[in-house]
Amino acid sequence: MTTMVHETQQHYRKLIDLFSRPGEMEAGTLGIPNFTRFSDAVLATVLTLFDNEVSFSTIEQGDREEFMTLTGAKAAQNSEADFIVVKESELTAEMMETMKVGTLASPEKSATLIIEVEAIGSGHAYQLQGPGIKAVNALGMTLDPKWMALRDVRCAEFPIGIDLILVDRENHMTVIPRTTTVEVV
Amino acid sequence: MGYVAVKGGTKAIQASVRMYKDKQHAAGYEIEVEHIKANMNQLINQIMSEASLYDRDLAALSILQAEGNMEEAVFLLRAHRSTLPRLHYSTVTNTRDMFVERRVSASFKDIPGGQILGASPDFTHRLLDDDQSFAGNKTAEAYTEIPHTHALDALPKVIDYLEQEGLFSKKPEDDREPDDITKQSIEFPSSRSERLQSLTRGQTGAVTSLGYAEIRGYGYSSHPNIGEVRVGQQPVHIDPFDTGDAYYIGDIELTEVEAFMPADEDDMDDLGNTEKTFKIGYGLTFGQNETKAIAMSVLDYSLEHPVGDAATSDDEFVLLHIDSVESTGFISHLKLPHYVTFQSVLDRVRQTKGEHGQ
Amino acid sequence: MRQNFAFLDEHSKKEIRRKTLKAISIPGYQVPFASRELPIARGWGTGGLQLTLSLIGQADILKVIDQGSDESVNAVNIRRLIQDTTGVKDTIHTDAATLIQSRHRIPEVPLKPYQILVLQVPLPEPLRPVEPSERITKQLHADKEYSGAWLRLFEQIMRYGSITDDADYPVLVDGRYVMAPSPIPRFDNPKLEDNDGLILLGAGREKKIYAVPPYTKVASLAFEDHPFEVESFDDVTCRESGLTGVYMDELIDETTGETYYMTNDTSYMIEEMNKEGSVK
Amino acid sequence: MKTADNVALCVRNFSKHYGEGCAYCMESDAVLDRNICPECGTIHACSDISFDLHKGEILGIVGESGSGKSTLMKMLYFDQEASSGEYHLADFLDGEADVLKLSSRQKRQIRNEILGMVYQNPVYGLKMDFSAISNIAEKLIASGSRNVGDMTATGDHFLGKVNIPLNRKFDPPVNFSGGMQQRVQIAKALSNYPPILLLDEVTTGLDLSVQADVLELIKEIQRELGISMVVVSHDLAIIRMLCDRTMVMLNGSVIEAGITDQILEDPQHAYTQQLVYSIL
Repeated sequence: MTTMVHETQQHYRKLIDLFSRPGEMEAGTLGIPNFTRFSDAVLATVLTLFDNEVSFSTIEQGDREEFMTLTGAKAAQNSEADFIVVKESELTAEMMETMKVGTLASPEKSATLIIEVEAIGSGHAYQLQGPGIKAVNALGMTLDPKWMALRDVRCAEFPIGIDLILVDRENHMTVIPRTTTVEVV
Repeated sequence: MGYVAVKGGTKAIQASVRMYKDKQHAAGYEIEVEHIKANMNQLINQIMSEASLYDRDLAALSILQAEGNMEEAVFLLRAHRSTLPRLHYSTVTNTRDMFVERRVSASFKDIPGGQILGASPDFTHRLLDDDQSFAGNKTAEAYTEIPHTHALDALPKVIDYLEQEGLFSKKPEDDREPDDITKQSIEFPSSRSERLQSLTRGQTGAVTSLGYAEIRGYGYSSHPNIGEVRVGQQPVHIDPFDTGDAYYIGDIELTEVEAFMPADEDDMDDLGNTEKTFKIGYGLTFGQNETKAIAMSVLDYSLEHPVGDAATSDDEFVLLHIDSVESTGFISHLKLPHYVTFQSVLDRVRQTKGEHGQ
Repeated sequence: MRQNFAFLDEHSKKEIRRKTLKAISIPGYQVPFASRELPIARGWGTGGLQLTLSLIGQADILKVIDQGSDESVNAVNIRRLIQDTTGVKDTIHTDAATLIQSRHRIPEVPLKPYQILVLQVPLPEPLRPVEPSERITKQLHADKEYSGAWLRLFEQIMRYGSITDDADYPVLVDGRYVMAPSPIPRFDNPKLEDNDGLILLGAGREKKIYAVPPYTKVASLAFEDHPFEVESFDDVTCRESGLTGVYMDELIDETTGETYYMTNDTSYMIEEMNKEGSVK
Repeated sequence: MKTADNVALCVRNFSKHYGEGCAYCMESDAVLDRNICPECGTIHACSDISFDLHKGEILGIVGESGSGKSTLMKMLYFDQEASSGEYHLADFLDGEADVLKLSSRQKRQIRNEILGMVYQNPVYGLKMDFSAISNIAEKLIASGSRNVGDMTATGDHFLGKVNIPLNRKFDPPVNFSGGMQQRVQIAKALSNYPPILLLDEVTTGLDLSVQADVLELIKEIQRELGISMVVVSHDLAIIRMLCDRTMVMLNGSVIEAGITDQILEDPQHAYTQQLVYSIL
């Protein structure tokens, strides 16, 4: 119990740094056995943010049950979920188009997308600008730019939008909040 | 070697806390938590209700620690509440299952199941009694149970009678999960569950005063009829595995009030006439807190059926100002140092004097 | 009684953490949160304290100040509660701290990357002076309708010849949200912009969390021909240290009856006085 | 769809109903009891209204209370949401967007920048406790001005135009007579030179001599600034004096529309005939 308290605190602080500084990279770790198909950093993020007050969606039954057992979170449709945990290969345009983006009055009632990609640090060259970025941050990532284009559509009328937590197989993490302007170079 | 920070603040605080504790014990009379629990039931009831934590032992401890200061005692319990994880939610409980210890109706002379006066200070004479003959009277006649026509845990409700007469249209049961203001802050316009939860946690004096204003002339401005006040033990169950097999975990004492308000029917009849009907204001508190529960029922009604510009019809006005911890905290914070902001005020005042002098 | 690490139970922390991440993603927007009661009174810093307790870990080095001072009674009290429930180390040195909780000041020493400054907020709604109702101010933010905030300043100019707002002077964050920066003096407003560190603001009684991420545009509201002005300490020198150009406390010499000034940020003053070749 | 070159504002099939509606009353040719559905009780405040406001013209809408003319006006200014229909403005994206589909923020922007509104009751259009000059500045601030000198100059200009003595510009409208309040409201609505001005029963409740002043003022402004206007009134005499073209409304529908003089000379609908004869 004590270790979980401290582990989730440390993971949260990484998330705080990443949300504050979009496009920077940190490595996530986890001290408990991982029975999901996702990398340890994904599971650590789930354990840090989920509890019985949140809803989430994920594609595979086994992962869903594991997340529910570990955190008490409720499973929900993509369009209702507070969090969507997904591998890049499982992303669909429909998912991107229907996930919650909040309202002008309550923009926080939006979904956070936790996407596992092949690699962060290599792949397509993205350039990020916006709050939290001094000038421009360069980010290499295998995520297909078509998903970023769909994300841009959902983030068109700020403050409405979605926030992305990206994690790769090697447990590298980065965050792209709705404020970030993303270009593919 | 160099300059070092003075530790004035730390020392001053330590000394202040020490003095406060010493003062508590100066006279040498110590009482135990058990004494409070045994002798100060009404205070415990009020504190549990405002703290929204049902625990007689902790409430008694909080009273002792707070030297009997209501706001402090409530504050201690609320702070303690923040450290407790939410392990389970109870299943929906129905006050028809209450084991009734006291119930009165102001609206009818007699009611099905009978009026049950129970234990109440209502008809004591408020004469200071320095030999405590009232409290300590051991020679009084033994209390004999009056036989009832109904089991005490299956008493009908007065509201049923009005409904049978067609004078009250019951709303369909709504077992949706209520909004919980301790998990999400209230957003306005508020939902009824948010209102009821705020009101039942409200400071007793604040809820009573606002309820009084509502019926005295600033809102409904009329006399509600108390259909029923009941006080009793309410069984609580949990269903941790969602199997439908609920486990009994204990009883809590509750006060429940249903107040009848004559009002216009929402819908016109076929001929386009408006009919009079009864609407209900609802009050429910932890412990025996009858005045608060009645005032709560008045405010539940006033917020459900707002009129004009009455403050008691404005959910933001009522709900955001009745919480004991919030109001006492903000008022008392005014004595904290504010010299940085005051320097900023001085700067502006001097500036405008300069502008006008030019 | 048994205590949790950092007082709050883990569910409460998770809720605060989720809301904090949203706040960083929507700079200047007040995210509603449930707000727990703490062992110090509402209005005495419970918003900031909840943020700090949700953030803090064993590796942190903590600094707590109130009115610019590490030794203000309220700062001492808050620091004591945090340390009693976490056992973390503390410091008075801004650049040595990983986590700083402050009431009414941003330290004179600039924040560094990855440092977090938590500000305590009594009244988070910058539009409250023009609109008492929460449901209406929420809609005004949604519609980016801030004429009321500017109009208030305009009316002050009409009435007094200049803007009379003192501390807690409203700012526009990243061109979108008008935000109350907490009752910091206007002197500190410029430090909000393009900061290297993260600034989090917490209002416990009003149940709101909001944030200014690093490198974010933050402009104090003003007119082209009535620019924003900070408090003026142009002609004064700190009697203790000889420092100038810092926020000062105004004090009265009990023996001479004369007004004198002293650096408000006490730890900064000591650091400067201990530097070789300092003014004094 | 897009507005034609000479059209400032274009409305198609505007409807507003209170209630769910039913299969019967949602048919376009349903016979209603006045404007209430006999089947489901839904009130059809406005049914299927279409019209164009030409650039530089004054369009009158006349009808008794309950005819739907005020509801129509509120929908044009987004004070009420239309149940269905389309709404285009030449000055917003060249008239290409249906502005009913926009977010509340964008609608607010159109209110602030493209429309001006003068309400029957000045309480809705003015901040009664702020100075007259600040009231005008409010509209200027909302439409983007951030220069105090420019705003006071514009304010003086328009207050002069509506004959408010400049020595009273710092007084709040609460101290003004009804006619003066109405003139301040007009000055405010005009101050950012909006291409479209909406006037809702602006002379109702004023003394006859004051009425004449206000009407004269409206005509003069229209001649001078070429602003397109929609004037709503129950009083055909006012419509005759101001409007180039007129629509007659009854029970939520437009029953007759055309050149004002023609309608007055040769009213077609029985209700219009009744109206016209009553003023002759």
